[in-house]
Amino acid sequence: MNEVRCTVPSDTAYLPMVRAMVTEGARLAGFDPETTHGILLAVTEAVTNVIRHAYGGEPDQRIDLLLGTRPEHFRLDIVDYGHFVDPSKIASRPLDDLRPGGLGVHLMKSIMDRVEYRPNAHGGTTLTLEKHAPAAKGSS
Amino acid sequence: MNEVRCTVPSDTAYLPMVRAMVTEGARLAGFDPETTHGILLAVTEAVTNVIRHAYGGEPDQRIDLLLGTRPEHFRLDIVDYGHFVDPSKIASRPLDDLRPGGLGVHLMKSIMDRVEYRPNAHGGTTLTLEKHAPAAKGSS
Amino acid sequence: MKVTQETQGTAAIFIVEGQVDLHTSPELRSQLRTALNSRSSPLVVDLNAVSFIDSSGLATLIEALKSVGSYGGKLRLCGLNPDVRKLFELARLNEVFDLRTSRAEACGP
Amino acid sequence: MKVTQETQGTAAIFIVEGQVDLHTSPELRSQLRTALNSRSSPLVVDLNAVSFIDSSGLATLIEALKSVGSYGGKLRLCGLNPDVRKLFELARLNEVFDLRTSRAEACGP
Ligand SMILES: Nc1ncnc2c1ncn2[C@@H]1O[C@H](COP(=O)(O)OP(=O)(O)O)[C@@H](O)[C@H]1O
Ligand SMILES: Nc1ncnc2c1ncn2[C@@H]1O[C@H](COP(=O)(O)OP(=O)(O)O)[C@@H](O)[C@H]1O
Repeated sequence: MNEVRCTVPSDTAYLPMVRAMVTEGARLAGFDPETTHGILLAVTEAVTNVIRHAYGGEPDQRIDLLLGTRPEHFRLDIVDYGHFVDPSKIASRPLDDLRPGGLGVHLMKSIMDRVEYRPNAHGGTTLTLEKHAPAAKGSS
Repeated sequence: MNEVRCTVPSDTAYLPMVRAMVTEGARLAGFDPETTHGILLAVTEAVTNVIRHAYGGEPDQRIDLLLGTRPEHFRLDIVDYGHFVDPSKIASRPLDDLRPGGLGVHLMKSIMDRVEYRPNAHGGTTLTLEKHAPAAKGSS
Repeated sequence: MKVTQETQGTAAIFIVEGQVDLHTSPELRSQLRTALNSRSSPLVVDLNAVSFIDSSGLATLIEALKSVGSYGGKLRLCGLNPDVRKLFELARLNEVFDLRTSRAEACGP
Repeated sequence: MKVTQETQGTAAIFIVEGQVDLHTSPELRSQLRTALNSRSSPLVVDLNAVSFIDSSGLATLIEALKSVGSYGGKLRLCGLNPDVRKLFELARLNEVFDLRTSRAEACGP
């Protein structure tokens, strides 16, 4: 067992707690501060999207986080029980169309090595985010 | 739902993650840094005792943490599935008997407003730690 | 997050500290709104003490950039640490915003 | 946690940084052990950069205090921030340990 499971409310007030947990997960995996910061950004975008899009802003729904901790590798599953959307329709705006919003998915995909949406059996979506340590990237 | 649930392995490597979570919980409750630091100490002693005494140092057992977040009030339930001990036997050494160890329970009780051990239905122990914000203490 | 307002000449300066995310960006937006309503220029946002900012923070700044443009004013950002600068680059906003190296430079003409 | 060793005259100085808990205190213990084995005195533990220390850290220091006493040496602590000092008070160890205000003072005769 080297996994941490966490359930947090779909409330933006808990975003700093999610980042605190993820920071420690990245530290256990041995990541440098710069890579850790990128992961924090990707995870924030992912959880924010669950709150806004899967739960329509309702703050009292459930988000499950499964954090895998092994050396040189970060993995987080973000599980919601909300509104499921065809993953092929989840995409950011074109970057040259300057308007507020529409950047989150682009940021996640730029930063992480794996961004994968899957429907849950019981409804809702599981989003898996993965990142290899920069040094381990070439060798894997 | 303003509760966070977390399951961590009974491995001392996860102590900083537990503290990171608790720090954010205390921040949500509006605690000052000094009170927060005391809570971190009490929680560390409690989780360390679960690892050492309830699980005999086995690092791959399960510890459940239930963190209640409401203003001016901190509450953490620490649930183990290990070796249950009569709560009346859980006590630190006398302080004037100078030897390494035997301080954890004394520290928890000095710092927190409530330290309560209960047997679980399914085996193991639940320890509840509670702390009121210093300002709210008199008024409650 | 904490936002402190200062003025220097005609410049309205917003000193942002801490974490900017969907929980805190509405507060930043409402503070910027007062300066936008009084058509201040330049609007200076000092990000030096920002430890974290996400796309909701960028959205707030893009909104302000568009509003300031509507009355011919200027928005300038300063104090971007390497992590924050990286975010602007990933979003290809480093060319869109007027990024200055210091607050003094951002307040100038 | 990180422990750096220095010497100054006969003093063996241990500069401890970060979090001392059951996960990290064995490393502190094993570093102190080398100085105890060579019967150094005074042993100085500088806690100035310690952000967190728990009862396993205290246990490690009590152990060292007893060992150093066995050969007539001295153990001194310095750099206790208010949170750390509070822990020593709660455990009633502030009178048991020789707490010094600065590293220089702790290294003296
Ligand atoms: N968890 C989700 N559930 C449902 N739809 C989502 C989810 N995440 C993203 N989407 C869809 O993908 C779009 C792009 O997301 P994103 O790039 O983060 O920008 P924004 O959320 O600002 O619109 C969203 O507008 C939404 O339609
Ligand atoms: N979670 C627990 N399960 C079983 N026994 C415990 C637990 N916590 C504490 N104890 C008992 O109480 C004693 C005192 O604990 P403590 O004051 O933390 O000192 P120490 O753990 O260093 O002995 C322990 O030695 C142990 O016998």
